[in-house]
Amino acid sequence: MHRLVPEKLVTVITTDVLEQRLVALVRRRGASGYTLLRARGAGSDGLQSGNLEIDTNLLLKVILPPDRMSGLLDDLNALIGQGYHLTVFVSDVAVLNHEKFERPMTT
Amino acid sequence: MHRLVPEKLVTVITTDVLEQRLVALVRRRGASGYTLLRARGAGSDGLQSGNLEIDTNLLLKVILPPDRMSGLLDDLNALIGQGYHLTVFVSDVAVLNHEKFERPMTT
Amino acid sequence: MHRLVPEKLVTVITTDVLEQRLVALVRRRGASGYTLLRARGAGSDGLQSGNLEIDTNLLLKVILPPDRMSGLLDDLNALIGQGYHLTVFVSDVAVLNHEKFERPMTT
Amino acid sequence: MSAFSNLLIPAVLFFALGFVARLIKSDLRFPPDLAKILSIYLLVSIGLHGGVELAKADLGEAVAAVVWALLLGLLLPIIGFGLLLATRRVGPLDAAAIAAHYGSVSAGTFLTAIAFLGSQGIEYERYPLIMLAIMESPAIVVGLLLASWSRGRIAKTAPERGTPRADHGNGHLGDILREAFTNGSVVLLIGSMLIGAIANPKAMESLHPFTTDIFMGMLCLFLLEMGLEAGRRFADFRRVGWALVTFGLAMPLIGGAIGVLVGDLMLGFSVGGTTLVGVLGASASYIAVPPAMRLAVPEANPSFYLTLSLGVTFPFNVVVGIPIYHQLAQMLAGGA
Amino acid sequence: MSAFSNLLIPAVLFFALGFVARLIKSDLRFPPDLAKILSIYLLVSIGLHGGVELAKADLGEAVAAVVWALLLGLLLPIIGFGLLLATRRVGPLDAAAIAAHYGSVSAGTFLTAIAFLGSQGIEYERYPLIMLAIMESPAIVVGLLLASWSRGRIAKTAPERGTPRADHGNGHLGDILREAFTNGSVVLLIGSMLIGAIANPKAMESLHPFTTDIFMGMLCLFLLEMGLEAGRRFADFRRVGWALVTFGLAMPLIGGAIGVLVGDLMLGFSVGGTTLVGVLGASASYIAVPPAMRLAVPEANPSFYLTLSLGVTFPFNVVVGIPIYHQLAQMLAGGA
Amino acid sequence: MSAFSNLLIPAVLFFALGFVARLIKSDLRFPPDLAKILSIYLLVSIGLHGGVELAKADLGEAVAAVVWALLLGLLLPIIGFGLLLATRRVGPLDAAAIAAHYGSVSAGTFLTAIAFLGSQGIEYERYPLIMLAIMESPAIVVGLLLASWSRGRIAKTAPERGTPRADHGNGHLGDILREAFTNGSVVLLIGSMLIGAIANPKAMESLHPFTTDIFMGMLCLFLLEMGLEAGRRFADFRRVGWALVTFGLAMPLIGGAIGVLVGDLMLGFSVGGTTLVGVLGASASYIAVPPAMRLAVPEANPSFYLTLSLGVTFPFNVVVGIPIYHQLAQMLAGGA
Ligand SMILES: Nc1ncnc2c1ncn2[C@@H]1O[C@H](COP(=O)(O)O)[C@@H](O)[C@H]1O
Ligand SMILES: Nc1ncnc2c1ncn2[C@@H]1O[C@H](COP(=O)(O)O)[C@@H](O)[C@H]1O
Ligand SMILES: Nc1ncnc2c1ncn2[C@@H]1O[C@H](COP(=O)(O)O)[C@@H](O)[C@H]1O
Ligand code: NA
Ligand code: NA
Ligand code: NA
Repeated sequence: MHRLVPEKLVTVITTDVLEQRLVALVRRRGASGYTLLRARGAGSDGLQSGNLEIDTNLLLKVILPPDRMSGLLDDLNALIGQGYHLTVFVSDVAVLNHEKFERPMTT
Repeated sequence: MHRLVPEKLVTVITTDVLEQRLVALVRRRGASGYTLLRARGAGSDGLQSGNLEIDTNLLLKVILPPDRMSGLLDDLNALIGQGYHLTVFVSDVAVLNHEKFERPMTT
Repeated sequence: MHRLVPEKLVTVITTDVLEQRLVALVRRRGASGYTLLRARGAGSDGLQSGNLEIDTNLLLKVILPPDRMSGLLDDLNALIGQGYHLTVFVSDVAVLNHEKFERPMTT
Repeated sequence: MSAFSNLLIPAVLFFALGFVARLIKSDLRFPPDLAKILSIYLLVSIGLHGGVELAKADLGEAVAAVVWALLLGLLLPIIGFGLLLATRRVGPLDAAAIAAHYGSVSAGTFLTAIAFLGSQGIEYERYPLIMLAIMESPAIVVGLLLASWSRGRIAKTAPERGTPRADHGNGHLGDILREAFTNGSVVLLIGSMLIGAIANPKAMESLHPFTTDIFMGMLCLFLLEMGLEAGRRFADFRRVGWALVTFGLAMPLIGGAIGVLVGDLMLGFSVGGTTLVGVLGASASYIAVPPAMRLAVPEANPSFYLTLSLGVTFPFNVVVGIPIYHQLAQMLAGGA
Repeated sequence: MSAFSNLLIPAVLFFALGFVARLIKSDLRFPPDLAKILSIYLLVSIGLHGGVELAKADLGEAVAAVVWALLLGLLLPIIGFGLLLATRRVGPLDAAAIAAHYGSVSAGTFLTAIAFLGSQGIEYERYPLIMLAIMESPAIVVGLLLASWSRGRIAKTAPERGTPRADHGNGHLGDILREAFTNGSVVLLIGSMLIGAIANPKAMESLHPFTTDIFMGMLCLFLLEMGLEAGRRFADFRRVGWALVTFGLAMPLIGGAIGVLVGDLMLGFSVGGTTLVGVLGASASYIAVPPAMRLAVPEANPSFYLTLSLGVTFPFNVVVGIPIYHQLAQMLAGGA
Repeated sequence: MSAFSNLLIPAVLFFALGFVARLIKSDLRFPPDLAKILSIYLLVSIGLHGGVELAKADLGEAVAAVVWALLLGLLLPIIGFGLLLATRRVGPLDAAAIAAHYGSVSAGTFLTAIAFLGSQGIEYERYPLIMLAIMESPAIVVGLLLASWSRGRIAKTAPERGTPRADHGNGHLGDILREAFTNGSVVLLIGSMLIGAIANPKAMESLHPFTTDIFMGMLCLFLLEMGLEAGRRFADFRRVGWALVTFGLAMPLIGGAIGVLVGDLMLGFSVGGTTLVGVLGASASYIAVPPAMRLAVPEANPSFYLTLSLGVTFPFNVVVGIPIYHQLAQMLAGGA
């Protein structure tokens, strides 16, 4: 049997202009890694057609232990408070190799 | 503490030929936005290698309040009934900035 | 009313060098299909910037009935045991057109 | 002889390289957008060339070419539909979707034929370029009509299943006709043609290095990718069955023969031009028609039409078809 | 007359093709990276050209051009800001973000102007190429200062809301200034210019086919895509409202007139060079400024500045603006 | 002198631009597919050139070049492996994976060397082009054998951990050897070479503008992106540690010296050709070997081999290595 261990998956969707800033937050909060996908879409910020350097979205996925998640959500909330357009949601997942998500990135 | 509010996330995977039609449905059903990712894969429809204009998939994500979700699922069901190949699934998520998902897109 | 039927969604994030091998596993385990997204990110394996042929990730999504999922997780565990860097997680989803996920791919 | 020299054209060799790479299971692959970028480049370049020629064209001859392009686009899918139903291997909706592809044209095959003629120093008329742009839309329309008719027939046999489909068919027909004429590649090709026809000739010359000098190299890369795709699809031929594969080989021969007859007898073209009309008749679309069918005939299985068009007919035409149509053209038009 | 001949430049015709394709709701679309690739190519090519010229430039004239570029980049956003506040349709933060775009430059418009001059055989000075590279950064800086000032004013009126914003504004100001000068397109343009200036001239010649011969074709593809984007944004003009659309038409005329005055009176350029300085004044950035504003003025609505810059001002300049600035330049500089 | 003039080659300057852009933390970035597209273009172009030369080659000399390419590809990883184990900073599996890179070749470095020779008007033999295509596969095979041997040793020391790995090693060995010879870039390079050798020479001429005229520009863009990547990886050098960084600087000097000796003494090449064989010896793969190692030696840490190959050895070779190998070649072959 596999030991599937519950974890939290935080997903953020926003303009890719924020990439460096989001990755810095994720590192600071001690995530073991992160995944970025290129996205497009629309929302209160208008259309993000994904065709130009200036209107492409990114979708960020971070799995992290619940205790570190809270700090990350604080940071994201602060960005929203500053006026940035972020779609943020949390899902419950069960991970296969549980220990790896405990070790913060070294670079 | 963050008020994480439960919402529904609807995911649709299908050929990107349907993009305009799916986006129109999502708008009509009053979603506050939507996100599109480029995808490839395989299924009953055969291989979608993603290399040609004619065999690329898209993955659509829409978060919307449960009452509007039902109508969207009706529409998607109707497309499946017409013969279109759609993979549709719903997940439970908890969103950070809850109010934004209540406001339908203005364009 | 829609009959939304619960299924399992397995997500794998790893280097795209493993694509052929992962797709073979998914086929062998009788999934009805699979979806691939191009990704980048970072983890214990270092940075995967997505800019070069040699440092791009993929994100694989497979919905499959719980009984077949277990075998797939075994295979993925074996890969991890061999030293491959895989991020694997399972989520609960509810699918719209339930029967389609029972039929293994024919090619 | 001429078949052999065809094989030594770089474009054809690159196609073969892609095909072989897939057969030996190489991990060679193109980034997903490269084929799309090359295809945009090719459509714009041939559009501009066609337009420059159009501007110099004789009106009567141009009209005749357009009319025959329309007729070929209408006639070939109907022949294809009949043959497919005769195989009894596919239902009428699959038959309609497949048939539509054969009324339309493959730009890659057409350009390979131009490289083939060029490498042998054979002259050709420019009207086939205009015909190329015309032939996408009628084939789509005929495909839709055949699908609509098939749905009606299915509805009669099994009324409980047919009703929603017929309804749907009517509901979006306007949309779908619009789609046939505003299809991206049709707009790109016809738009570029208009630009080539009306733009300042001196400014057009400044485009020459882009549209002409590097053209062959871009075509080689495109055919390399098409070889990869054909190799991938070719592996599926067992799944589509021998009857359909036979159709995928016979239909281009029929279309090619009809094309050659039209080019010589109806349009009075030279051997080169007649060969090109043969290629227009023989080749099957893999750009404009597949998405149109996916949208309008969702009941049809894309594996069938993509495997036949990309995995069977395309390699057949590129490797052996073109020299055959050229031979036919020579027998007919060369005697004149 | 000259306006009409502008319309027959292939680059402008391709822009129109993209625009029309969107209006007729064609599904024509470019792969998402093609615009980015073309934009990198164009920036590198004009950078190299500019650098080769820079190496030959008269130091005094080059310094004057740089100084006037800086002044234009500082002055125009302030004028724009005032006009926008006068419309009373947008708040000061939106006004700041929009105004910054008009102090900067659209490389696509500039290159279309060069194609326009080339098609008429009009000579031009090369200094505007240097000015183009200079004008991105000051406009960003002014935009940020205007936004900062606006936040201060908002904080006074509604102190409870303003505090966190002002804080934020200070907190990242250093970052944002750095961003203004290390912005990807600024680095690419200025870097290529330096390379063009210092590289071995013989080696530079080997780049000629790439940077010059195929340039017009690449520009045509780029403008085709920009036409598609402009068409997409144009549809939003109703949402931004007539007052703002009027601004998007008036501001380029004002900026163009100022630019023409600067080019003729201050820099003493010929008709061609003066036209180009007019275009620098008239055009609005759609590469470097939007991401800078998104990062630094998140409170501003991107729909406003993207619609105005891409959907209103860009098409206006490409189709009617350039001939107008040329006419103005002719009236002023042509008389000399 | 010659080192300085190397720095004024546009290709090298663009590399430096990318590198500097990353150091100043510019947000300049290429769309993810552009590097892949440029790399396909470069491989096809050099393959075609190599093939045209191959067709004219003297059989004896070509065979000697191929044999020495194989020997270099086998020898260099073994030297590298020994040196790496001697540093005591990495385990044997990491050492095997890193070493494999140094038996193979960096096409970007090789092309920069060609631009360097071209800019100084130095002639060179074409056989190194063939050697370039040959050298990917043997290095992969040696890397796998070294890894397999290391696993055996580890299994002896810690039998409970070793068993599954040794098993795995055997299980996929056939697959992995196949992979070494069907690797995408190997197929592309050797396939293009064959096409260049057998294609109709007149048709090959029509490819000239594509494969030759615009080549330098494409190379500049490619090196710009490689500069960005090298800059990104360079930042990791602290993590890999000084011992490994020293290896990344010493190994190209050793490989370069061996290459120069082979080029002059064994193959009797001119200064130009000898320089190129030096570059083949000195450079480390960043296309074919990394994915092969990731697949076959998953236990090795990719950060090590990517940082060394892209972040240390590549910039070293491009900026200072090439002039050094040229100097060495001149001392040896120039005297003859
Ligand atoms: N309801 C939604 N469902 C899915 N994605 C959304 C939704 N709303 C916004 N997004 C995504 O989040 C991005 C930013 O949204 P916004 O903050 O509304 O401007 C949009 O461009 C979309 O890609
Ligand atoms: N079991 C599955 N798991 C994940 N994705 C799937 C699955 N089945 C189908 N898909 C995706 O949905 C698309 C359409 O599937 P289908 O309707 O089976 O042709 C495929 O191309 C895949 O990308
Ligand atoms: N905590 C995490 N959250 C999201 N994605 C991750 C996480 N850790 C690793 N990944 C992804 O999985 C890939 C492989 O991770 P690793 O096995 O840690 O090298 C990385 O390149 C990331 O894209
Ligand atoms: Na046809
Ligand atoms: Na301006
Ligand atoms: Na080497």
